[in-house]
Amino acid sequence: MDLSFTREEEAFRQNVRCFIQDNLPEATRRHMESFRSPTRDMIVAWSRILHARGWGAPRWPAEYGGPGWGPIQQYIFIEECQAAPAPDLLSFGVNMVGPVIYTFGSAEQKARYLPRISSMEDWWCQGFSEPGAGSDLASLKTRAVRNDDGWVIDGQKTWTTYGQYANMIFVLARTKPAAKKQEGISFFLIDMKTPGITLRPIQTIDGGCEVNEVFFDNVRIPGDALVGQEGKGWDYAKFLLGNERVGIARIGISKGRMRLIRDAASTCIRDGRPLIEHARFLDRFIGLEVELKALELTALRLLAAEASRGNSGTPDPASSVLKIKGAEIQQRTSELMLDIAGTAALPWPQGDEAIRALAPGPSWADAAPSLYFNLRKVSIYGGATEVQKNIIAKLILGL
Amino acid sequence: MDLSFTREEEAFRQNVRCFIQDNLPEATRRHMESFRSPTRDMIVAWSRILHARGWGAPRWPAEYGGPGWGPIQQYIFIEECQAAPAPDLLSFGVNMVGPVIYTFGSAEQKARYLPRISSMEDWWCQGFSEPGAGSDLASLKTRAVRNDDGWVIDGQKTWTTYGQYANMIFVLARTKPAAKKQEGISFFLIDMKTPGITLRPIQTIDGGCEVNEVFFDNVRIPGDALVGQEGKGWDYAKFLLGNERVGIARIGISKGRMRLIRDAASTCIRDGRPLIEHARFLDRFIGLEVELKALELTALRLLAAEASRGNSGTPDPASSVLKIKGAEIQQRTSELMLDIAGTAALPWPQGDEAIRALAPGPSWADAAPSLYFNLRKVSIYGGATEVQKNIIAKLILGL
Amino acid sequence: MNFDLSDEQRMLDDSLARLLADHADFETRRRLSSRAPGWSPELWAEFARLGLLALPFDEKQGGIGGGPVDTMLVMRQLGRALSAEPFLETCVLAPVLLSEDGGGVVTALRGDIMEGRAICTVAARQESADLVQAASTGGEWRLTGNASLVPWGGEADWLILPAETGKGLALFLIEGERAGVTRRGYPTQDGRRSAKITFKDAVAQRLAASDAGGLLDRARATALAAICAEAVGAMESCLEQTVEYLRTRQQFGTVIGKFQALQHQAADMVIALEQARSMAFFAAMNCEQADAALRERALSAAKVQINRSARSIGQAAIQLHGGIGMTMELAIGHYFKRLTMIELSFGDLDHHLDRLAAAGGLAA
Amino acid sequence: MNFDLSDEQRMLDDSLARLLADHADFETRRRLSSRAPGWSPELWAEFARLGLLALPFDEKQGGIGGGPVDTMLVMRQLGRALSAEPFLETCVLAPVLLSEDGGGVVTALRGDIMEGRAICTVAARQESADLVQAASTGGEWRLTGNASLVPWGGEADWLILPAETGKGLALFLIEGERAGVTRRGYPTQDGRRSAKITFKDAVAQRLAASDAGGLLDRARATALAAICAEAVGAMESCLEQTVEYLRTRQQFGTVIGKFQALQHQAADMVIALEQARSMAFFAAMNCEQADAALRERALSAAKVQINRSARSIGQAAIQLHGGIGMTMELAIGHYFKRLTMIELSFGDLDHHLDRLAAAGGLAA
Repeated sequence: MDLSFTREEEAFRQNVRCFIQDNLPEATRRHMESFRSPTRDMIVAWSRILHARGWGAPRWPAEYGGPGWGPIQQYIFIEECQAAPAPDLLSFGVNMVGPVIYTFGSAEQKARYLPRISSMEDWWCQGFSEPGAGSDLASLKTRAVRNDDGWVIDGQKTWTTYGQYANMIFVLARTKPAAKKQEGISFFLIDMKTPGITLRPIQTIDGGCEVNEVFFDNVRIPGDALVGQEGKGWDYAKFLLGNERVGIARIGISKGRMRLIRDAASTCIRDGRPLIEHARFLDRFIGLEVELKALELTALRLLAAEASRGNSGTPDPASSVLKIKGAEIQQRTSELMLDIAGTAALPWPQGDEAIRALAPGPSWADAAPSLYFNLRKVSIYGGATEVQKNIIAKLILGL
Repeated sequence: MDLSFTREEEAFRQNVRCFIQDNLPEATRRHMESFRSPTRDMIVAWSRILHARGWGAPRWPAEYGGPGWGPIQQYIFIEECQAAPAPDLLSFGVNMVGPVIYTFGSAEQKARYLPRISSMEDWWCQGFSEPGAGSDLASLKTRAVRNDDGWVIDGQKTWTTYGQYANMIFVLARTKPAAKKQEGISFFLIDMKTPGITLRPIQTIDGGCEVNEVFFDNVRIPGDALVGQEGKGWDYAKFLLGNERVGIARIGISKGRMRLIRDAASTCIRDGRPLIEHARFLDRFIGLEVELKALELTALRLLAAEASRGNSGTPDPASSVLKIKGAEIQQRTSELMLDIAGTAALPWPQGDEAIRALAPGPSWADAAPSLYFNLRKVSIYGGATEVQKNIIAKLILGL
Repeated sequence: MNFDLSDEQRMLDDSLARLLADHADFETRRRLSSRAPGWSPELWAEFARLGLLALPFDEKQGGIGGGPVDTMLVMRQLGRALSAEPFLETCVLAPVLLSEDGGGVVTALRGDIMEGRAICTVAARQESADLVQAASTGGEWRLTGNASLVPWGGEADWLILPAETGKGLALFLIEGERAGVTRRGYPTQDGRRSAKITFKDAVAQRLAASDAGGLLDRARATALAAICAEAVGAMESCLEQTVEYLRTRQQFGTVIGKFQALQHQAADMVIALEQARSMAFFAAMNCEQADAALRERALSAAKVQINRSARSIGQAAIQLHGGIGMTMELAIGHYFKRLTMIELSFGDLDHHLDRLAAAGGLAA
Repeated sequence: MNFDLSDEQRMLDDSLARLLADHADFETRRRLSSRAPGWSPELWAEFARLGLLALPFDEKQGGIGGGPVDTMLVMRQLGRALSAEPFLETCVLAPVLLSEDGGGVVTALRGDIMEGRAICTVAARQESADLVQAASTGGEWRLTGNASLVPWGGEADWLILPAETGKGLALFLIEGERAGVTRRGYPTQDGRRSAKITFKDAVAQRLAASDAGGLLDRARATALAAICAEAVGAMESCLEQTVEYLRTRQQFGTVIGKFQALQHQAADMVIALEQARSMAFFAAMNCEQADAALRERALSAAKVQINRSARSIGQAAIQLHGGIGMTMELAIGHYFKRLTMIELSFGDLDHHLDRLAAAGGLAA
């Protein structure tokens, strides 16, 4: 047992940090530091910079164009990117559909899609949830009916993040209507420009339009849009979601945000003293620092266990702990920010700099409530906290 | 709507307060102020003092020997007693079996038992829970079989508080074994000296032996030990438990304890300043004060509603709110005390004054962990917090 | 002590509830909030017809002479309906600040308010950066300075604000469209509007007030109690919407309200609501308390509880709704946002905990 | 970074687990705790045979030279078994305090400890009221003063304590039965024993230590990491006992582990345990850190997490057991009590939050 990073790991971290420092566009960094979501262009530009360096798909094996890193290196890389703070790579491509394609896809699918994912030529989005199938994903109703040369898709998906930017979507659809819930579901790769696909943006309570409804009306897709075997889609989806659970804790982002919060609370003066020196605030800040440090080590323990036993393909149910706690910590960071902003959080400029200038408080004050509202989602998506607790009770405790 | 106490209510409070001040034995008050449970003798002596004043059964109607107070007066009286702090009247008599007897009992039972309850000649204890019937009380197994001139009881009860002091016990027993769960249960009044009744004390984690197991082995009791109708015991028990739920919040006790905590924290010096001036402690103290004030008003609202619509006999499900929050606040007061005591809480003198003198810290330091351990029970007994939440979900929210 | 409503109060409560049900459904509300003024002048006219706008004014001044309990009833209903009408400013804050002035302008304004012809807002923030200077020249008072975050500051007909005269604080009344007044309105996070107002030698009328600071504190106390009641109304509605959702939403082959873990979260919402409701009563009981120290302590305690309950109920409501609760299409998110902004209004949690700590606690 | 055990560590862990399963069942433990010494000399002898008692001593001094990870493994197992054997004092604190002394008495004592012949405790409380005075006369050091709350102070063969020499703090070693030493032992809340010790001109040996205060801090740091591991072991056992109870206890016609609200409480215990486990690793990683400021910050962070997890897990374990969890007859309550006393040991939550606050936070 060696509980510190090795010299090699530290050198790797330094290497990554330097690269980010030298290559992350300054405007992107500043934008991210004011607690705002990256724009489409920022994500694309940064992904291509990483891709040019060979880091466009940090978790992928070398044979598919990844750097061939182990879990600890992957973790360090992501942590450094998030702490910078740089935009995340588009998860739907590199972390979700990518591993599904290289694990279960055909040779032709691998050759066609994987390079375009790591180079960010394709923007992928997700077609899993439906209005009646959220936590209970297996009750999805979208149908795929076989015809002569392929499939016809009908149905409705929702919560499709960044659907408005995407040219590709991966979709779960029912190919055997009579089968039991989890059975008869298949996994498809679909071009968003196929006739019959329409998008409706959903405005969320933070004011953003990140998510969309996607409607499939008699959408004809070719036969090779199917991944792996017909009827095995549920297994692939579980594999995909399990893969994402360590990353979904967003530990690096929370670490970066804590640093920004410390800075903000050091310059925010309340009753003649910086807020960071107020006992109540400092206690809350420290409490969160401790939880976050603990969570980071929990993640590392999980990764190390994975590294020493090899990735089994099925997610460790302990990753549910990361998902729950990671969500809680993200939400609590946004509550701290809301408290720093105080009444300056009231205005809602919606991007209008002139209005922002009218409001008292720091320039990011309006981003605080937006983030607070937006982050309510993290205990809902990717398996709600309640669903994760069910998993822990069932798979870890055997209840 | 008049949200303050009337002049009459304030005068009543003053009257009660003066009586307690003049009559509560000083040694009892001091004992209670060091966070210890009252002894048997303290309870009996104080009950008789109140009884001599006509206040031995404060919630009873005048016709049964009560003072005939309305709910607000009852509340004020109990609050003043608990804040003194005086020992509580023995709930099993005056608040539990007493109302069952005067509501459902025969004329003869009323005449025989009620005077002896309010005068504390009889010490009553409760025979409800069984090893296999805790939260699920309706699954109790103790049997009562009719014989020529009465009943024969066999079975086992547990968690019988103060059973060692009691000469009377009220018991739920199954009189129709074949009936559905809640049916076929009857309510009995039994003399503890009846042959076949044995007691085994249970030591609890605070070191005390407040509770007991009670074994019934072929216990022959007379026919008039049955209260009301055979098979209606479950209804009487619900009536009894519902009656107790407002009192079970122990608001007066928590108020008195908060006063003692303030005193203790004002004399306890940490890092050169009284603990009460430390921001973290003060925040926690204030947070609890606010919750307690809110709970007090919640209780008063409930009582006022009861006063204006008349007691329906069935408990307001909102009393579950009082039970849950009252338990939480009691537990949190004991956590505050534990924190004041610090390491001085380590010794366990078990009443040995010589050992107590060896330990650092205030004389009540060892009572702090005992109280903390002991009060874990308040979210378990009288319908555990989980059961109360079920009640709220079902009866208030209709879920 | 009794918590029963009088017949008049019950009637007021019922009429207002009906009125809001008819005129302030969620879709109407959403449409209104998308552009200035952000509220419904038609509904405001109905308020006037109902006598609501005369409620808080003294009978001597032609009002109905309602007390804190009446205000509590009204604000709770407004909270339930997510009403954005500027009742708090025009009919809770302003009446107190105008109460000691019997002059012609003020008497006329009172009449206009009661009849629904005038909206009056108040710049009552306590931040020193916002203190406006008042100078008296030739018998006229002129204001110079900035007031930020003035609710409905861009839309109100009248504005009351404290200003520094050089001889202490005084209260001033000024029309919104007065020369020297520049108003820049903008939307707020809860779908309402606020404004930054700049005064440059703007002629204003000084209000009669024996103790302007004290009067301002009393007005803030009354408003604080009122906003606590609004919060309770909003929380009630959150709970009702959530329970309705739990009763109807199907997942895993059953309505999700059958899942015990969700039932218990809903039960926690009930508890938080009951505690908040009690403290809204406590605020109403104490907001006209003459002893300022007792009053402020009680109101801070109330706001602490309201804020804690609002946060936990708002968060739980969204969580129990799941993704759909995150959308602007459903009312629940708007309630959550309003509750969050109420948390920040009239002193946030830190402010009130600090005040209680400085006083040594609630019972000190 | 890797979390794998070496073969030796795995063997140690397994052997100790087996030993404790054989010798330290709950009934034995309860019987032992009812009277002095409060632990099992037989089990202690087994510890010696297993090499456990030599583990933390330097190889140069005849020990095995185990590090913080080894200590963590041992303490976790002791925590799981609710072991009351004085390992923390004799084999974690004492070895550090004795480490710089190569004299005959100390060398002999080390040997005695390693072979299970001597129990050595340490009076390491930081409270100033407990500071003993040391005076040197005729080449002899004599101690006068009180030490309170000395774990196993009434039973240990040897005692190490800091004392004030007039020229700064020094460390002293003294036999328990020495003239001038009065020891009054008593039980503690967690079924162990502690003592108040009075020194009156008691002859003691000064321990070689280049920096007694620094050495004491290092010893405390090592012990703090060790007690974090003990807490993790106790929490693991709490969770296991609770899950077992949930799986077997029947109420309402089913095992109560089928109730989702209870499942979710158990899941919360898992989360709290994983967080605590991580911070016990963190403590072990940092307890020998040379930079004292970094070390103390890391250890305080660890203890904060351990305390919070211990409290929530302990309380949940009792709640989920219901009434039966309140009784001395079941093990669970004893674990809860032990966890509560661990919370208070080596600095309570306030102490460590204060220390972190003074340092400006964990990452400052």
